[in-house]
Amino acid sequence: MPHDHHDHDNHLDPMDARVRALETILTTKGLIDPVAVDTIIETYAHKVGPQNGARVVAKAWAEPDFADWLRRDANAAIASLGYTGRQGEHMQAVFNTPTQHNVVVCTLCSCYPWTVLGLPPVWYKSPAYRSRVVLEPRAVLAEFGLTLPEDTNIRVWDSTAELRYLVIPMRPDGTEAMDQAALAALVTRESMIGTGLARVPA
Amino acid sequence: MPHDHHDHDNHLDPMDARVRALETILTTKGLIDPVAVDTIIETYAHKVGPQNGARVVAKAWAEPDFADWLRRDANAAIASLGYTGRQGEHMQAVFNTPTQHNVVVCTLCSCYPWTVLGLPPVWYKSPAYRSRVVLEPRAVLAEFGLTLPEDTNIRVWDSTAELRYLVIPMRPDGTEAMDQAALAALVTRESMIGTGLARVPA
Amino acid sequence: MNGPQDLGGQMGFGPVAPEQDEPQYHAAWEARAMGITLACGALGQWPLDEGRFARESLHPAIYYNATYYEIWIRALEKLLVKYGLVSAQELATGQALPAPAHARQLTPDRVPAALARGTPTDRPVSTAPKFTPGQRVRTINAHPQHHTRLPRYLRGHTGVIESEHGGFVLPDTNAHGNGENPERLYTVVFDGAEVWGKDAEPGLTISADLWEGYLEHA
Amino acid sequence: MNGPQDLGGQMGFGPVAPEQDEPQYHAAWEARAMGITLACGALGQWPLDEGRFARESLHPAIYYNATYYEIWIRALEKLLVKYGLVSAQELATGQALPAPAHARQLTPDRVPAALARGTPTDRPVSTAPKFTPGQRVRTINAHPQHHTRLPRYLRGHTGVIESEHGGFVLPDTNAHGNGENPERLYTVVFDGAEVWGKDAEPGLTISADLWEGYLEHA
Repeated sequence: MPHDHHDHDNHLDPMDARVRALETILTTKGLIDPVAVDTIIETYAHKVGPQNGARVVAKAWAEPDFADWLRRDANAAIASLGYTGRQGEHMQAVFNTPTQHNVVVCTLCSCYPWTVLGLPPVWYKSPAYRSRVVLEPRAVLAEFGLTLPEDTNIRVWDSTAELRYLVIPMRPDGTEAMDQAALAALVTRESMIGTGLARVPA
Repeated sequence: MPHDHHDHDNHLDPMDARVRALETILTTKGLIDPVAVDTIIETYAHKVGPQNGARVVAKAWAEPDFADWLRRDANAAIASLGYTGRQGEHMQAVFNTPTQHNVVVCTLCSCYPWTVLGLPPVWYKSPAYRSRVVLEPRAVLAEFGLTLPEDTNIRVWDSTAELRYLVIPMRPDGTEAMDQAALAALVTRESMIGTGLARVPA
Repeated sequence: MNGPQDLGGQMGFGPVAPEQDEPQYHAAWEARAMGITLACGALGQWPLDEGRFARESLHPAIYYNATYYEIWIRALEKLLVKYGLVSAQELATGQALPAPAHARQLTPDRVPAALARGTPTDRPVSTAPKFTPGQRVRTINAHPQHHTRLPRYLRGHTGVIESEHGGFVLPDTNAHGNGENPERLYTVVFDGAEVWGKDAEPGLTISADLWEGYLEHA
Repeated sequence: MNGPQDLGGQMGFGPVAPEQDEPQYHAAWEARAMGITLACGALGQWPLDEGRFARESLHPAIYYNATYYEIWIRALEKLLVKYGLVSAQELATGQALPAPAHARQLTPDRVPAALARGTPTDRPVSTAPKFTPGQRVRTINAHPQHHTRLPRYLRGHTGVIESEHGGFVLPDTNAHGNGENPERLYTVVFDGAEVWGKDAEPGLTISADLWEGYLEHA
């Protein structure tokens, strides 16, 4: 709405000039090193993203001991896979069940588990999602194509502090023979936020 | 804020073209008569404005029976002066006292007693006034240059329905010899909303 | 609806900044906008309640960037299209075919009487008042998507009935073509500390005019 | 503060409209904005709490018109000026005099460790927990002008303590340079009908992570 993000994809966007000017000033004044900025961008482009969370979920599906550890101490269990750091300092894993579906939001800003999911998508930070998912989650999930059974309760986790939530979706049927790499490929970003389910194998 | 109203005073304002086009369409389609629009504008430019409310206040100061009538049935008392109509269908008069100062707002839109005060000023309709005066009226009144004694209670009237409120400010000292026309000249628009007091004679 | 209009207690809008010797309008179009809005209202197609809903349903990014007369015009355009009086295409092109005067067009001669009459919204109700002055009441906790006049900052709070005003058209239904359903209206007084907690200014009371269905015995 | 960020239960923003195969950024400047914001954060001049306050104190008309990375950049500019790292004139002109590297400039070699370490905000507290899991609590009714993490839609409501997480830095003071004042943090679960009244979807519960001072025994 008002200015849609697609508008940004051109050189008339005043933010383009504004950010360029700011980076130049900060570099000139010795406050940042643009190579460090490149490295940060690279990190979230290739190393830290939803593929991390998908590995956590697949391991939890395949290894009951790991799932127990996740439940008891998500921070340690996730760190054991090497996923630690910024916006994932205090992780919590919440498990979907047939009777409770979990959905994560940050109504107050854009808190999101970066270490396992990377950078949040635009919709997660949007006023529409933040305002509505705590009031009418079923209506919001329907916009993601997700309609839950009427007797499934919905629990919305508002990330008001520094705890960061990873939803562990339910393991789809027909995946008994799959290895963890194949399982991880079924785990979408949306399924780890709660606006989707894990994919059913084709 | 964002676009300040002063920006509108030029022909680059897109609202200028938008309203012209709309008026043309409405006129072409027989939905409005531009002469009627002129007449409406004229009415609020010359006939209906805060001078009406000032006469009501002056009369209430000068005539205790009229003040009593205002208190009991503001609608009838005000109508007796010929002030009736749109956005003044259900009038209430609220009297300031040494212990209670009254302030009027419409937090939900811009409800205002048109029959006695005319069109509301920009600040009355602004998000700043509407959001703050119910929470921190003293801070807001200070921005109007009005600091009330600490032991004066403040009552804020939120115009959530169709009742319209006229504040009757306290009569200033040193006005005993004045006639109603002279008294009316002391009654500012702000004093009838509650963001000011009546003027003290020079 | 918990829309951009529901401003009581919101923060971040800066100082009020009243203007010295403020003119009646800040541009010529504002006068026309005011007059056009009233003239279109006189067509009788929608009640004021629906006009308010059209304004508060503007996207918050638009609502907070607009002057109030711009809000009026944007809402008026929506209503004209909704009621088939003007088409979206006519608004987009600025072109319309001439038509004879609408049966309820406000003619210049009728303006003074129309403005002096206004649109009273008091209505008789036959039921006895549920509350009497002096009684303590609690406002309901409701978050409807529809138009309502119980502001968010006064929901779920306890106040005292100060006066009862008889029946008035209920905005919650009237704004949506669901009937006038008049209910008794009460002035309810709230203590500032009840509404705002420890952040209230001392000595503050707030009142609002609330329909019977917005209230429960406390 | 009851600012534009406090969105829970607000209406009028339209559908969520998730984008199919959304790219990581929608313009090249967004990637730079992300990286610059993190690199400036590493200077250690302000905590994340203060960064959040700088974002939520943007005027609502700006906040709701901006994409999230624009919000970040506008807030970052405010903080850089506040802490004397960049002047308003430098921002306005785009011109600055060269200076040697800041003592805490984030160098490329330190990026991986800095991102992998993050900024934990758990802190030891010596007092016993005031609440235990299973207890009913009521959130306070407070409307501070300062930063807080008790959202407006959860104020004055009753919930149940689900878990206790030890001490965490208190955002209300830390955002304003008034100390970390760690307090115990609790996950509190609220029934949807308690929060939204009859307009709640059936079967909804909402939880939030709330500091001890936000809570009272119910």
